[in-house]
Amino acid sequence: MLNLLWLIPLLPLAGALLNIAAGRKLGDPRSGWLATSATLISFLTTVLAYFELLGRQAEKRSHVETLFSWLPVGSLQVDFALLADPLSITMSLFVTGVSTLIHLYAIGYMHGDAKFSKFFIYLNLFVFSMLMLVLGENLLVTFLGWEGVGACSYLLISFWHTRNSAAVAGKKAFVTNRIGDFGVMIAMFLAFSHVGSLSYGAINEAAHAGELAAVSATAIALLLFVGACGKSAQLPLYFWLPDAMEGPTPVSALIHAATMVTSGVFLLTRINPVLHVSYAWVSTTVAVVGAATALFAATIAVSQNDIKRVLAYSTVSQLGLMFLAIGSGAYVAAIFHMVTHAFFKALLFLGSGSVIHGMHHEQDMRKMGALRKVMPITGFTFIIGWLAIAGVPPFAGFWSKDEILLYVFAKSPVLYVVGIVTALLTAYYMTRQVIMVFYGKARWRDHGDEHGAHGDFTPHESPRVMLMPLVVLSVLSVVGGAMQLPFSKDLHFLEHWLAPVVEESEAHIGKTWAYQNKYLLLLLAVAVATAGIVLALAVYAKAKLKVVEPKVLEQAWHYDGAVARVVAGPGAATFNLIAWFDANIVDGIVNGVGQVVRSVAGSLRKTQSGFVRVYALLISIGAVAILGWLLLRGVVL
Amino acid sequence: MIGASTEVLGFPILSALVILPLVGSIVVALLGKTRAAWAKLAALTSSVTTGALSLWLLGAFRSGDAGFQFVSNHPWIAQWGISWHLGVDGISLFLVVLAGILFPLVIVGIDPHHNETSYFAWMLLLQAGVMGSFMALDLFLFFVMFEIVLVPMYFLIGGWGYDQRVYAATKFFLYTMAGSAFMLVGIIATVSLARHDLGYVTFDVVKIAEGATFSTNAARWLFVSFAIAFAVKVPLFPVHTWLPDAHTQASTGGSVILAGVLLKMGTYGFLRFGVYLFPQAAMWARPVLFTLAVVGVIYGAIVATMQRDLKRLVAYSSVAHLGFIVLGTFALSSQAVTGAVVQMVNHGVSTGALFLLVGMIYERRHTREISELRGIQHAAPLFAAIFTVVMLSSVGLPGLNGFVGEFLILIGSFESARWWTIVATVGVVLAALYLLWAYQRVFHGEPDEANSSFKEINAKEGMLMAVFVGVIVFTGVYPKPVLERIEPSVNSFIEHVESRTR
Amino acid sequence: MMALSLVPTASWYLVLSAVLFGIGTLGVLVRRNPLVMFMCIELMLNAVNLSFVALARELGDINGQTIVFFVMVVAAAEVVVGLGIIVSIMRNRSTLTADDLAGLKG
Amino acid sequence: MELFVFVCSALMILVGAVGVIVRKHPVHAALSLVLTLFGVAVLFVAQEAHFLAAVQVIVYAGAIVVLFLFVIMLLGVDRVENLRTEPLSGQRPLAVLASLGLVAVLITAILRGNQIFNERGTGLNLPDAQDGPDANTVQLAESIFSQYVVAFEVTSVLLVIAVVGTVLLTRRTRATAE
Repeated sequence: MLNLLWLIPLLPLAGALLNIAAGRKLGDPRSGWLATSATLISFLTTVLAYFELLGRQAEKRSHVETLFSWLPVGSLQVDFALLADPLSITMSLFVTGVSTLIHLYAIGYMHGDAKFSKFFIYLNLFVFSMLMLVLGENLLVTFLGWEGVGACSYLLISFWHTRNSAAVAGKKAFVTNRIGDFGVMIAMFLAFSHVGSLSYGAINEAAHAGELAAVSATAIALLLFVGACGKSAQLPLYFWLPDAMEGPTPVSALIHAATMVTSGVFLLTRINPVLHVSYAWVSTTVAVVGAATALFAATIAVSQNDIKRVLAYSTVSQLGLMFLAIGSGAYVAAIFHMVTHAFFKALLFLGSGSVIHGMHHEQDMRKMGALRKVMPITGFTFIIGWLAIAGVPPFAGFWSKDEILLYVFAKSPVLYVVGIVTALLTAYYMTRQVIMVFYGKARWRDHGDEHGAHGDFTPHESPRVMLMPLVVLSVLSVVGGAMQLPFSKDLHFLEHWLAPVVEESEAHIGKTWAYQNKYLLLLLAVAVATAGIVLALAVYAKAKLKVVEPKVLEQAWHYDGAVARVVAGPGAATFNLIAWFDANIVDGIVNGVGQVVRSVAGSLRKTQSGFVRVYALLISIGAVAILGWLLLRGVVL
Repeated sequence: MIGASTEVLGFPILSALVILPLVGSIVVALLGKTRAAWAKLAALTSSVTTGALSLWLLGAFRSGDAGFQFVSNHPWIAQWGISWHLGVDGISLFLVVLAGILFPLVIVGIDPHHNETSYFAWMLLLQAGVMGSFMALDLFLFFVMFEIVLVPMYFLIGGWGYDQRVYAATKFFLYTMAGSAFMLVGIIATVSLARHDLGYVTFDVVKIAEGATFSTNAARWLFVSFAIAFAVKVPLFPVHTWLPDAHTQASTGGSVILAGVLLKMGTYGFLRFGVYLFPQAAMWARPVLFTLAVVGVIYGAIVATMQRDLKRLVAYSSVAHLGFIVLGTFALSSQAVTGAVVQMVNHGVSTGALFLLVGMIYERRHTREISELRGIQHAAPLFAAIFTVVMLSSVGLPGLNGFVGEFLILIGSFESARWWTIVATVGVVLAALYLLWAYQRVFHGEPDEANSSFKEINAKEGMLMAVFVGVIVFTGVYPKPVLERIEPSVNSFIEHVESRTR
Repeated sequence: MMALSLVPTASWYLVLSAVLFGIGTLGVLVRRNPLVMFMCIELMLNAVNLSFVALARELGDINGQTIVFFVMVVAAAEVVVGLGIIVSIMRNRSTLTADDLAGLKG
Repeated sequence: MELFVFVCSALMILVGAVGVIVRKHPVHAALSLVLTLFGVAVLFVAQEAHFLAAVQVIVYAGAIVVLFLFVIMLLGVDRVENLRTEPLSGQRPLAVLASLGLVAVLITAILRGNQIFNERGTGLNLPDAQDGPDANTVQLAESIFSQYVVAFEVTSVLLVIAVVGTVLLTRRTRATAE
């Protein structure tokens, strides 16, 4: 079965190709069904691969499937090869699974769009690239997927390209990602130069065997982290992600919440032996960047009014948490949180999409309220997602977040405080969102006239094809935590499963104070989540406290604006200066030489009087001169 | 390259590749305006046959053989050791095939609008010159072919270009001519110096490279004289300014050929003549060339970002891309040089296709100003989709052809030119910036009145682009057939260089 | 005896031809009538012919004379073409000097 | 005897040549030219180039000069040229200087090179070594029709082209006439 591994990415690709060929003919919604079934079969294949792998002994759970030789030049032998091991199969499982659900949802969401089939082409291509990313056996195949998801993300963000903001956001996402890719490329060069191969097996083996010097390992790890920062929207490269919400909501759910943005976390987990042998400050850097991003984004989310932007900043914040985990050596926890986050964040995004759909493309939360009554299923599932992300037990998010915080405490209590504050803020802003959207006054009634075309405006519940994924995801958000429960070693299912991949680098916290008092920390986490919820209720539901939404937070600490100003100001000025230099100095010299030649020639021209006899005279004088000179020199005769 | 194998073949295919377009050109010119239909037919026949021959060459080429194949060597001016010496190896094979295929596509696909007959005649003459340049193994023959190319290109720019075509054509001609004047001196000096070692006069590249040793100083001067000619042709910063003018003012066909094939004569010349003849001098000059190449990469990208004219933008992107090739050429590792050769071909395909697309935009809108264009994707989604693929290839997206060359160059150069490579990699980021920004301004947004009637790509254009897109995807996904033909020659080339510089 | 001892050697002829050539040159340079300039060119050609013939005898080589033969033929052709040009230029003008034909002035 | 011939014909030549450049009237100049040409012909005979002497008289004196005269008459340009003035200032003194310089240089060269052909100037293979009155003609013919036959043929083509070209040049086509 594992030698059919290539089927997993191939199926979405085939779906995309079929839709390219016949998508327009199939039309709405059949091309959507085609794409959905492609991902569904891919998911089922992954499930089979999972069981195959599960059937093996723990140390034999790794299979390399080489398809063909990709870039064989001299000592560089890069195969187009796929790797099935617990990590990649876990990733593939949730990528294909969540994708299938979101594809299904999109059939409803995109219904009636003029470019319906094109949307599914992009979506399928994205799934293909994402699968290449996670299944790649070497850095280059991963990079193929890495760039592929970037390109698809670009195409999908600017899907409604007639909207200028969407076009700008797409470009911004791609270029920012490319800055990160710069790091990945240099890391590959380093890996090739120090290990002689790009394959994960060889690189990790070299790190394991101590053949990779700490300096090179540090450089590789840091550079890959730069790439991860770009792709996973960490500081300082986070700013493309909120803008990426210009894309259709299923895209935000799939790419900018559940899958693509987590690939940075995946990549660092994939090369965990390298991270392990590099200098200790690398992990600390990762942790600090993660913690800073988590807190930074959480504060911003508090003041956002766009339903999707809240979720976007929340995603950035949660990704920061995952990096915090990686930096603390909690790889399993990071993957755990990645999976649960995929469930509940996809759920929240799809829920918000359902709201937007029902509100006729209104995204401002100030114009919503009391939607629970008109959209009961959306409301109910959204609330489950809220509880999951806020860290309320026994929902999925609680367990994974707690696991991360446990490890973080072991690493550094300071970072733990940052983490716990982030958790508090998360509970706060999510509660705020739920209240603003689903409870309180039905403010949309006041703004009904803005939708004049619709006449009497009432939000409506979404069609069943959109609600089904919501239900499935909410179930997963409830039970997802069961993958890894803290109560007993036997309940660490995910840890055992991932052990062959990460065992060695995983932090050992068994003897720390944190581990011994883990139930205390658990209680603290619950208390914090409750505090956040209560606080938000006090502010937004009961109006007992004043609303605090500083402008500076709404403007994202002016970070994005500052970057934009630098790019548009000094950045553009520098570029213009260089362009001016080219047109006027470099080319000016060339044209200047031409001018000089012309003016010299112009004055020489005057000597051509046009009188034949003068020319003849000059010729004779010349002849005499040459002959005389030759005679004097004795050259002839 | 050692021990060039002589192909005993009934049919002198390489000579045919040069002579066929030449004859075609003469026939077309003789048919003249009065029989334009016949002339066009003759042009088509000649170029398509040449294309087919070059494909056959590709098929018959023995991969794994490092030496020259299909060699045809006849004395030409015997007393000066000048011969009609042609041969292909892995380095030149794909350039020959590229030239063989690009010309028929241009001749079939692009309508010159006026003076068709002379246009076709010049095109075919250009093809003969280009073919000869890529296959010549005789310095004299190479120089002749290298210079022949200038004439038709001059007329193609000057005769079928846009407003400032005469300025651009003259600039192109004078600039490249000035460069190659140095090379002529260099060639003559090389031959006369090589005579001391060889004992006889010959212009044969292989014999000189294998048999002659030059004193350090002489070799440096000679290398510099060749390098100037090639640097102008490539073009390297800071002698690149003829390129944007020539590209912008040339008609679409001229631009495609200029970008696709002509620029490669510079980079190919660096490999085949510069480094091969004077390895030590090349190593000596390496830091300068690395620097110029990397400056070109970054500088070209930055200047491209700020262009207002779509064609100028693509032209500056060529400056950036060719910087990569020069970096790879002089990094002298198996990956880097193979990557450089692959990139030569890939740049020809991608940038050629970009110029074709920009040409189509011009045909429809009669402007190349980015600010005049908007929202074309809305009016012509298929056109935009093809443009996207080609653009992503140029950006260097893995899975498309542009990435293969770029990546091999960078990974191969990293060992010997670490910091230069790191700076050059920044160019990859910038490539995304200028192309995507241009794409956003031209294709995205709500189209205004003039742009909303933008015609969708038609069947003929579609088929033309399908060839390009096919090559782009195939080479990106499965470059092995290309790499395995290039690599042996590259390896023996590097061995030669290393044995001389050790 | 004087007459016998003073046999003109080739050098005499050559000096004569040099002088003739000089006169011809002077004529081309000072005369303005294109026809007369042509005649002066004929003088120069004859000077050269004379030296060829003289050297042919001196060196005993018939090729010197062969060359002269060709020079004559080409001179004849040249005169024909030259006069043709003059005729076609002068057709519409009654007076013409070489100085009037300064159309190629830079 | 030879000295006498040389002196006489040299005088003819020089007088004729000077005549060509100082006579104001083109017809007179042409007639002076005839004098020079005859002088040269005589010297050709003295140098035992009989055939060339004949050609000189027939072609040069006979045809070319007649052609000159013919053109002069045809065009009616037999105007007297004013030799007293020179429109181009400095032309005349410089011309004289250049011509004198040329003569001086040439004579220096001849005198210096005198020894060279004296050393080599033996071994005559001239017509009088052979029999017959037409020896020179025969020898010349052998040279032209064997060694230089290609050049000879090319010359004939040149002549044809010259004739055709001149006819075209001077022909008054109807189109241009109208």
